[in-house]
Amino acid sequence: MGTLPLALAVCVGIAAGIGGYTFRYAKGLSYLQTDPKACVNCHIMRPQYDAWQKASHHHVAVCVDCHLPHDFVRKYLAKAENGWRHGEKFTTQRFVEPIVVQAKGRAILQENCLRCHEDLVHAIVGARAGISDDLPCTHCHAGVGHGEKTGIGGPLSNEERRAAR
Amino acid sequence: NIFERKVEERTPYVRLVEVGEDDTDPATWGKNWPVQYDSYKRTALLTKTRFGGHQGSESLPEEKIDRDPWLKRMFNGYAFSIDYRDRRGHAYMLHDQEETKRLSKPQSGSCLHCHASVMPLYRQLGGGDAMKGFEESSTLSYQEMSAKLHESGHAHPVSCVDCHDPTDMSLRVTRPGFVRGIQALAASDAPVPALASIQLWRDGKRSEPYDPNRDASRNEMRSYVCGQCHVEYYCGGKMPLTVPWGQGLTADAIEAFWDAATFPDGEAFVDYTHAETGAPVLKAQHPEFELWNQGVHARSGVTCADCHMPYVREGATKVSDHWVRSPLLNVNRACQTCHRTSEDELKQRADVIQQRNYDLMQRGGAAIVALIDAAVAAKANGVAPEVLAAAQKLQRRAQWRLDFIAAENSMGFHAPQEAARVLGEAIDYARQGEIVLLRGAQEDGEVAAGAAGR
Amino acid sequence: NIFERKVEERTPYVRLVEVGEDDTDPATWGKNWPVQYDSYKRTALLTKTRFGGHQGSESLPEEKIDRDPWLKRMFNGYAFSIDYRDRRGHAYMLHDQEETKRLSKPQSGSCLHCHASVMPLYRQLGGGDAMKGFEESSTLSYQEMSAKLHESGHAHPVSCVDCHDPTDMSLRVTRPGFVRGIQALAASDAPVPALASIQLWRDGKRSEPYDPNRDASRNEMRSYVCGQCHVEYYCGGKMPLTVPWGQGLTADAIEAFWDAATFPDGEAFVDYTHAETGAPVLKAQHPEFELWNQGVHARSGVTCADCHMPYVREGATKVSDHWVRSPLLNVNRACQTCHRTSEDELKQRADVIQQRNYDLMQRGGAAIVALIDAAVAAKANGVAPEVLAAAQKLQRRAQWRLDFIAAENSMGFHAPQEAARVLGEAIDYARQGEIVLLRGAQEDGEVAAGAAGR
Ligand code: HEC
Ligand code: HEC
Ligand code: HEC
Ligand code: HEC
Ligand code: HEC
Ligand code: HEC
Ligand code: HEC
Ligand code: HEC
Ligand code: HEC
Ligand code: HEC
Ligand code: HEC
Ligand code: HEC
Ligand code: HEC
Ligand code: HEC
Ligand SMILES: [Ca+2]
Ligand SMILES: [Ca+2]
Repeated sequence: MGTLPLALAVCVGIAAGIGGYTFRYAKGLSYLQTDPKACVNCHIMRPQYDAWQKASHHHVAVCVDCHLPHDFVRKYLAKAENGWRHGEKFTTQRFVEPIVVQAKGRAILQENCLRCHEDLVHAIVGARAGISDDLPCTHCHAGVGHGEKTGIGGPLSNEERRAAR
Repeated sequence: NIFERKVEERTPYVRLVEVGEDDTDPATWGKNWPVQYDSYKRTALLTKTRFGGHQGSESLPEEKIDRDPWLKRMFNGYAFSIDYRDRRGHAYMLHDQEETKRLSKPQSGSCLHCHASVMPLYRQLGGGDAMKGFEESSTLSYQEMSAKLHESGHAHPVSCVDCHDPTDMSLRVTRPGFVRGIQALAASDAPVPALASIQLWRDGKRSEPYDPNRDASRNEMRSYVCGQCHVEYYCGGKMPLTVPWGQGLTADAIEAFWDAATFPDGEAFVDYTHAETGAPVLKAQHPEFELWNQGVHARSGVTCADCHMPYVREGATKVSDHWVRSPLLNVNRACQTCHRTSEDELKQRADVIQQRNYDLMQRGGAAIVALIDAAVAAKANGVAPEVLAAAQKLQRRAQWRLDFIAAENSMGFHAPQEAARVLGEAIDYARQGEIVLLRGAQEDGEVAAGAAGR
Repeated sequence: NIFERKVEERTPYVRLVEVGEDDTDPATWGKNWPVQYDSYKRTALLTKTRFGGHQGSESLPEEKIDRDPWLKRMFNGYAFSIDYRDRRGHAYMLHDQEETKRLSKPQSGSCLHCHASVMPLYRQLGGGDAMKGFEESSTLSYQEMSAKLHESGHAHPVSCVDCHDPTDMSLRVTRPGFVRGIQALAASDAPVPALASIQLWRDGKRSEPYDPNRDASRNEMRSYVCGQCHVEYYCGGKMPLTVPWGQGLTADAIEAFWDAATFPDGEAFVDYTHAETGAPVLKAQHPEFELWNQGVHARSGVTCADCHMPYVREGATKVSDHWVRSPLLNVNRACQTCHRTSEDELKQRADVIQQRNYDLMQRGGAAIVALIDAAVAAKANGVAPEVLAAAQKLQRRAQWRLDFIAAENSMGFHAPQEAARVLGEAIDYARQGEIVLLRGAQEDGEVAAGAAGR
């Protein structure tokens, strides 16, 4: 991968405020690679990684094929953005578990499904369709990336550690 | 949002011929969309599953009222006791309506609302105003309306134009009955967990009535187009075709709607008077849309089209299978994209659900027959009028619930627990009716009438 | 099985202390597995949901029989009419049993089978043979057995050793009642769609009886350990503790089992005689394992532990939450790991299911009370014996079904449609009983007795 985008992303990433700690811990640079192993540098990604290996696409698509946008600049912006958000959340442990793809992430997904399958699905991506549509590919094909839904719940919250009423 | 990207605009088809609002002949549309047209034509094939499709010969589906005599008994005094058969593919809808012996009794011109591509005729009748023509149709006899339909050249079963906007092929609803029904539902405060766009409309300005073609999501349209017809209705001569959703979509809410309804002449609403008991009863027709709404599939955004028109790969592209039929004939496409388990297991799950529903329904049949027998006997023994009235009230409640599930076409699959709940209530009311009569016979009408009050 | 994946990761641990079969004190095990022990201890916390956990004070759960008086009426003549409360966390199981006023009537020593870490005591009683000690316990009074338990120093609620093999922490079942029950089920030809290993055993040589600890899959063990206690049972003095699965796990199959069962003295099996009607009736206890088996979750391989002991991330590893409680207090971990929808929507789905079940159950309560009233009146009027007998038969069927769902602790959630079906039948039988009596009062016992025959 070229050094320009790398530099760019790192800058953006750091500017975005990735703590050095996280960066070392999570090998934050992994966001600039396409090797799925890079993603599991965060144990938090482990369930999806394991599931991906058993799902229908593991021999045709890696994480970033589905989860990152594919035009040049945005790809690296997104990487930096995610790198910052995931990293920040990971260090602070402030995120909702089980982890669920958010709207933004879903839009990227849809876009990537279309990127690879446009020829097949052009007929059904009708007038009222598109990536803002409420009938995304995952309505029927949620399992393509990871089979059955994966992910586990987070640790007990402080409220729960206190009495539960 | 930096992530938004327009999907490469590309016309998914070449328009060889222009199609418009008056093109009810599917063959014309078929020139542009041959794949969908081919599968659409397959609805003329005979399909058969344990409870679905139709038993009986190629020529005529089996009589439901012979297979389940308690149905005939329940409908005694109404045309459904003359002829009521299994449903079959869309290709037959007009033919089967024209053939039914129910037409030996006077029927309304509005019957065609769901059995033919009738919109051009409505416009013609209403001088351009379809809504006006729709109301008009209920004042015509079935025979008069049918004659006009054939003259007009629009005598086709449900056709492309009934579900698709000819300008861009997007889904749209056309049926006045459905539009009024869904607007009444939106205007009410009945919960609609499965219809998000209605909640959105309610939370909005409400300056204009809810308009499915404007307000519904694409996914909702995949059920609305079916809801145009697969719904409970009143379709007689005394008032325009009515889809009774003003208080909600559950069996109880629709019963409440009919109980409160009156005919223009001020008379209380009723479908027919039971020939043996004299009870003023209701008739439920195919409430698929209503029952589906109560199920977890609907809550999960799973639409009619998902299961009954699954996508199918045709060469290099994927299209919606317009061979609308039982999903159990098509489990790999209709279920397995969502349920990652074997075809066999999925069939068994459906079968277990249907078997339980079937058993409970037969139980209800026995209970309603026992009630009718008891009423006949009580009348013979000169039962007190208030006792009989109380029993008749209970018969109406029981029959409504039993018929709601018996007339629904999925044998409980569309909402298994809800269907069983409704049947449980049906059984309770039928038995209560019998009890009221027996107590009455013991000379204490008071208690009896009391016991019957809800 | 698709869900095996969810249970692959193992948690590494260091054994600081050795634990063995006689270590019933969880504190000892807690030294090796502090995380699980911590959450295990939380079962002492007060939990409360709409239908789950327990209403009432920290000190004592609310009386079910006061909240639903028809329960008390149904149990008239049995200890459950004295004291029957909401269940609560595992930490209380021994305390609550020792506190119940049901002990004011003679109870069997086997009661401890599911309320204490009783295996060492069984071995002691049986001179090393737990199965022998288990049978022995049914000949002792609760008080005698309880005294021995406290002497023995094993007076702990369900403990680690009851579900875990101390050598490698793998799951295992220990309870003789469950082992016999599941072996009888395996030996039968009742369908077991949710228990694949039983089908495998059936298709095999059958040289040795089905052994859950040898034959069951790890995923099945995640339900079996709970099935040791959350099951229907007989636990009196007339024969050893019995788990009635010899004809299957459905309400109907278990009823058939009890109907065919006899006590060692040759008498027909019965739990108690109803004090007012004289009907020989059955008592259903917490058939969670049985009802769960009828649901789509079980068919999909979703186990008790998946929902009641969901995995919780602990740093880089995951552990099973041993704070066994209502999943509705824990929806994100207990449901959202499988369901792609919001916590709020999932709660609503469960609530809709439970509400329907609750309504139908109350309907059943009204019906059973009406039947008992009618029987009392009929007896007062000197009803013909064969008529009363027919009504009593129907009361037994009705009560069994109503109690099966009322005693089950998920308010129908574990198998929504099946629960509604069972309640529908309960209502039908209760009303039929009333009808038989009323007809009988009209001097034609014949018809009546006839009408009651299944
Ligand atoms: C073929 C496309 C595809 C590939 C390749 C893929 N994913 Fe996914 N991923 C998805 C889809 C689709 C979802 C949403 C699943 C759902 O809606 O339940 C998802 C969801 C997720 C989630 C959120 C959890 C959830 O259930 O919403 C994470 C985290 C994730 N993926 C990480 C990864 C990682 C790490 C890899 C590589 C090891 C990967 N994905 C590979 C398609 C893919
Ligand atoms: C620094 C640790 C870390 C690394 C490395 C990491 N993730 Fe994540 N990921 C997280 C955390 C923490 C979350 C939850 C963030 C949230 O809830 O907003 C998350 C959430 C996600 C989600 C779902 C959330 C959303 O907003 O849609 C996807 C998809 C995802 N990661 C994919 C990936 C992929 C692909 C890679 C590798 C290219 C990767 N992750 C590498 C920590 C990481
Ligand atoms: C990097 C390109 C790529 C991306 C991104 C991608 N796919 Fe695929 N997909 C493929 C290829 C190649 C195949 C054929 C695989 C095979 O034949 O085994 C395939 C197969 C499939 C299949 C058929 C096999 C199955 O799993 O049932 C489905 C359905 C599918 N993709 C849906 C999706 C969806 C939905 C998404 C987005 C979440 C997606 N794909 C993203 C390349 C991609
Ligand atoms: C309403 C459900 C539904 C939605 C939405 C949906 N699909 Fe499918 N898809 C199906 C079904 C059903 C099949 C199986 C078709 C067959 O077996 O002929 C299928 C098949 C496929 C296949 C495999 C075709 C083959 O046999 O090789 C791919 C690839 C695919 N879909 C991609 C997509 C993409 C990309 C989207 C989003 C644009 C999408 N699907 C949206 C239901 C759906
Ligand atoms: C989750 C799948 C699913 C959804 C969604 C669904 N159905 Fe069905 N439907 C079924 C199954 C399964 C049957 C039973 C078919 C059988 O018995 O052969 C059925 C039966 C039917 C039948 C009778 C079919 C026959 O062959 O006799 C009709 C009509 C019907 N559904 C209409 C609808 C309508 C209208 C909707 C939407 C309001 C709908 N269905 C939604 C699965 C579904
Ligand atoms: C214009 C009215 C109308 C519309 C719109 C309509 N249906 Fe039907 N449908 C009917 C009628 C009428 C029949 C019965 C035809 C007969 O028995 O001759 C029928 C029959 C069926 C059957 C039974 C087929 C069989 O093989 O037994 C299914 C399934 C079905 N419809 C599903 C749907 C679905 C799904 C939609 C929407 C995509 C839909 N229908 C839209 C009127 C309609
Ligand atoms: C609101 C829509 C609607 C209206 C109005 C309607 N139908 Fe139907 N009809 C259907 C649907 C949907 C089916 C298929 C499902 C079923 O058979 O239950 C059907 C099935 C039938 C069938 C075949 C099965 C049977 O009942 O024997 C006949 C015949 C029939 N209708 C006649 C009529 C007549 C006569 C009228 C006027 C009194 C009428 N329909 C009005 C929607 C409608
Ligand atoms: C009973 C309703 C109904 C009728 C009648 C109907 N369609 Fe459709 N059609 C649908 C539904 C539902 C979809 C799926 C649309 C979506 O997902 O947005 C669809 C989709 C389509 C599409 C878009 C591509 C695809 O296959 O999904 C085309 C083209 C189409 N139909 C053509 C036709 C033609 C031509 C006819 C007449 C021969 C016809 N339709 C009759 C309900 C219908
Ligand atoms: C577009 C996705 C989709 C399709 C198609 C679909 N289902 Fe489902 N099904 C679901 C969802 C979502 C649920 C709710 C539970 C959950 O969240 O997994 C569900 C629940 C169920 C249940 C349990 C709930 C109930 O109502 O009993 C059964 C049984 C079931 N499906 C069978 C089927 C069968 C059979 C078919 C085909 C005729 C089918 N499904 C088609 C998504 C789907
Ligand atoms: C799919 C999830 C799921 C599975 C699997 C499941 N349960 Fe439950 N269980 C629930 C829910 C939801 C409730 C209702 C809790 C409430 O009302 O607060 C419940 C309630 C209970 C209760 C009463 C809990 C309380 O707080 O009062 C018991 C006891 C129970 N289940 C035991 C079991 C057993 C034993 C099994 C296995 C044989 C099992 N459950 C399987 C979801 C599940
Ligand atoms: C040794 C017997 C035994 C075993 C094994 C057992 N339980 Fe229980 N369980 C009980 C008893 C007894 C109670 C009631 C305690 C009380 O009310 O004092 C109970 C209560 C519960 C409750 C209600 C908790 C509350 O907060 O209201 C749930 C849920 C439950 N058990 C689930 C399970 C699950 C899941 C398993 C298996 C992982 C399991 N149980 C194993 C005997 C057992
Ligand atoms: C086969 C296992 C088993 C046996 C044997 C058993 N219990 Fe329980 N018991 C349970 C379970 C599981 C619960 C929690 C679920 C519930 O409360 O329904 C429970 C709950 C209780 C409770 C708390 C709720 C209530 O009923 O008030 C008491 C008290 C109790 N049992 C007493 C007894 C007595 C006395 C006996 C002997 C006659 C006995 N148990 C035998 C499993 C068992
Ligand atoms: C009522 C049954 C039950 C009791 C009592 C019980 N456990 Fe568990 N335990 C389980 C189940 C179920 C699992 C999940 C095992 C699996 O998935 O294979 C588990 C798993 C574990 C594991 C493996 C790691 C993990 O968390 O999944 C450990 C260690 C453990 N338990 C320790 C204990 C300790 C220590 C105690 C006593 C304080 C205890 N258990 C009491 C049912 C029980
Ligand atoms: C380990 C996976 C898993 C867990 C945990 C789980 N479910 Fe499910 N659930 C399923 C599957 C699988 C189905 C069957 C339908 C399907 O195939 O999607 C289902 C079906 C359902 C249904 C429809 C069928 C029915 O019985 O009504 C509801 C409602 C539901 N789940 C709610 C819940 C709730 C609430 C929880 C948490 C208390 C929960 N589920 C936990 C996997 C799970
Ligand atoms: Ca009607
Ligand atoms: Ca019992």
